[in-house]
Amino acid sequence: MAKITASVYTSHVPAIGAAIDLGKTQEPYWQPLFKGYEFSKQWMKDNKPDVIFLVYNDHATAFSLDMIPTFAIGTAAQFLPADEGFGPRPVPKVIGHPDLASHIAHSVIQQDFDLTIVNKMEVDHGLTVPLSLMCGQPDAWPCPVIPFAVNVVQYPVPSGQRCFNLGKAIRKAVESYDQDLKVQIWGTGGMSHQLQGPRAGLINKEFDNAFLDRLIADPQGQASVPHIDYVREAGSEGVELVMWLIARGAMDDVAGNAANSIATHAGSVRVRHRFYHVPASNTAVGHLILENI
Amino acid sequence: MAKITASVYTSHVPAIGAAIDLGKTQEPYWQPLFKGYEFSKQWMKDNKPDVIFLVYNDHATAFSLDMIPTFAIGTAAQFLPADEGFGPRPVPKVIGHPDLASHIAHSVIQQDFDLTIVNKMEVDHGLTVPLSLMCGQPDAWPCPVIPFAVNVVQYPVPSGQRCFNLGKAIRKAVESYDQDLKVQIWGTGGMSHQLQGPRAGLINKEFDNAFLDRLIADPQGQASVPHIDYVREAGSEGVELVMWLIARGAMDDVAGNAANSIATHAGSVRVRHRFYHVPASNTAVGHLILENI
Amino acid sequence: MALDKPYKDIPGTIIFDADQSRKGYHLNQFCMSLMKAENRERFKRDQRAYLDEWPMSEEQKQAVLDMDLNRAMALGGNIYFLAKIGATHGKSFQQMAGSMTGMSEEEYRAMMLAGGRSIEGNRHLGEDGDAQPQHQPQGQAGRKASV
Amino acid sequence: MALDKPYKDIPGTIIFDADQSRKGYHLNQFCMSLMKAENRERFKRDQRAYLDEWPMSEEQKQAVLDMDLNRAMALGGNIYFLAKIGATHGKSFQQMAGSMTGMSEEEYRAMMLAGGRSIEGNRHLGEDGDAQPQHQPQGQAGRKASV
Ligand SMILES: [Fe+3]
Ligand SMILES: [Fe+3]
Repeated sequence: MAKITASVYTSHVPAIGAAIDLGKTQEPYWQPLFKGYEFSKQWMKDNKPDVIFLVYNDHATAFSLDMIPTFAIGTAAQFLPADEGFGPRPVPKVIGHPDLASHIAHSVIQQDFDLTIVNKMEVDHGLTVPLSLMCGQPDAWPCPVIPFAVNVVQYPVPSGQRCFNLGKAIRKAVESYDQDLKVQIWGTGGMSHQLQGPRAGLINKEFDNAFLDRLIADPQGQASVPHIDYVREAGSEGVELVMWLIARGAMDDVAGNAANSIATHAGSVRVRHRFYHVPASNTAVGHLILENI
Repeated sequence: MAKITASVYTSHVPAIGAAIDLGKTQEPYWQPLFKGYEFSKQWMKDNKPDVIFLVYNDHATAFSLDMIPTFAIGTAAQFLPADEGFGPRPVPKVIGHPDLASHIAHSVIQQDFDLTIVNKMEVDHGLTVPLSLMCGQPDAWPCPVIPFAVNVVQYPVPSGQRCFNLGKAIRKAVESYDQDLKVQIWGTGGMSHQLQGPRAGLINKEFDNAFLDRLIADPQGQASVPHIDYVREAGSEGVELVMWLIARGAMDDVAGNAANSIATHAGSVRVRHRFYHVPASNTAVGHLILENI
Repeated sequence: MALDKPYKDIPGTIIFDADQSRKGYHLNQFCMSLMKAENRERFKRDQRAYLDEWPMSEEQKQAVLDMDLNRAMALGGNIYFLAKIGATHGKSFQQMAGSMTGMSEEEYRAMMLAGGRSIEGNRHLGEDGDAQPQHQPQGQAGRKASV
Repeated sequence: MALDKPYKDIPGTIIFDADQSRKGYHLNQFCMSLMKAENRERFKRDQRAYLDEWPMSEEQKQAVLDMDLNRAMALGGNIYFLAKIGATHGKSFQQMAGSMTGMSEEEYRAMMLAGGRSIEGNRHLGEDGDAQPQHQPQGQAGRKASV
């Protein structure tokens, strides 16, 4: 039986990818940020998963305005890093896990989540920057990755509650897979940032840290926070944080099926790492590692 | 306020489109079928809607295996008839209703249906054959049409219950639109047919007629029928019938919000027309017109 | 996959699920290419050369060349995709569906006009209906085969 | 549209919803085309000629030529799409975001290093924060403008 062993949460700022690719990680601007991920890189080596289920959003890369899926699961054998305007990032291609991905799609659609199944797509910084932060610059990523893209570009985006319930459905799907696989689920994006308009550059440390506290201790409560609070308090792009709730909903202490929004404590979760830093380019960077115990 | 005035249900067999386009409707093979739609064409003239919300499935036309959306709503200004291998059907282009379509997408996504928004697509016989059956061969279709495509090509397809609840959500969305529009919702596809394998040609009149009876009188009961019953009893392609439940869920006698699966009688519905005929090519043809009263 | 596939016990039917889809990806995408008139022309001019542009298995290519739709389905084809090959050859959906039963075109058409294939005996594998494996091929072909 | 747009009262922000998306469709699809290196070259060689290939409004084209991102956003642009224009000109996301505030690159970078823009006064229209309409443009530009 496959099992979700841990969840990882991290911002996925494009400038972080550029800093890594251009060898700037030891510059004074970047050094404090990368220091926050040193633990994480070691932890990844010590806790190598068999598959990473990576929740992110596409930033007008694979999906233009021609088709905007609310939730899209990548079932292809591989996914190439996209050219976002500066040429593709010099990182390994992403190897998928078509069999597990199809299994999850099958199960989650039958749990009333209306996924779009994607057999061909390129992946942008939303997916590759978290891999770089957690794995450094290897010749190949340590394991297969299932990309799961959430629409947070065109409003309305799925609600926090919908995302949290989806996490529960994904957990159920993973646990019904008959191979013994250690699966990590990652939630990426955020934290507070606004990339546009006269309010660009907004950072709200209080909001971000309260979000981290509550994501750990009261995820159901955090799931009920409406979008408008994210946009108002954490910036127009801060709404990416709803994606963290998908990963959180898949953890052991959150039980009940997807249709049931009441969380009861069925297992417990340990905080292995927590980090927060301002700024990376326009963005506050947050990072958490939670393990099922 | 916009309002759903009626729902129309019909099979969408490609050979029917060919019979119309090639002027064969009075041939002995086709004549009994088209006779069944004479009432309907007059009814369309007498009850011209402002917009048709047309639920159908794409048959490997707009959506290849690269992207398979469970539910896709067309928000474009127009949709061209596709070339399905014989050249495009000689029918008018389909004019969309981007404003109402976007409104419905906005509302329905916030009711926890994970739609894919599509701004560019061609439409196949699944959408154009029902228009031809109901409207004949005009120079332009009588009103704008919002295409709503359901995946019934790659299993798993959405359940009957999911479709029925989606219909309720669409009704709620339509009723929150601030222009006075008469909206018809059409459910298409089916009835019993199997297009492949040694079981090709399956027709199950008992199943089809029981489906029609129950769709009228006990739609909630019909919604709870699992896929496997459709596939087993009505053929591998008979599963298209789940799309009729979307239209049925949007009618006045089905109340309650989308999350609530218990139907209570809030209004009533009149059967204006019912027709059943075998065969059209490989398929049993069913047709219903229900009005809200 | 530990998920139920309750449709596995229906005779004479292949359900196009994620496993079939994976197997048939290139075969089906080849079929999609036939939605363009110029591709249909190129395919008809030299089927083998056109097929060789696609990373399909040799078995899949042969099934297309033979227009053996049952075989193409078993190799991951989906009927809505395969229908584009039929359209390219000017075949109707009825001709294509009929070809999978072993019946002649006339036999299949007559069955449909008489109300179609009965569900009786064709719900579950192991019954005795005409779609069961032990009764293939059907029609004149079957009668010949059993002689 | 009778749906709530509760985000309308947030200062200095445009939320990319279906209405904006419709307005900006061609502008944003033009931006997508810049994901190909050869298109970036063609665009840089003759911006006007490249823009004229797209059914965009003259205002939208002018906003692109001027790199006036606030204007482009008001005309339906989405920041993730518009970012491809910035990338084509070799601009970072920080440079693009900063350009919408009126601050110089150095001013904006200094604000971010000091912890970013404060939320205080910037939650609702009508408060007195630095993102409110009455305080635009910000930075040196604003001080010059008010002289
Ligand atoms: Fe992002
Ligand atoms: Fe169909």
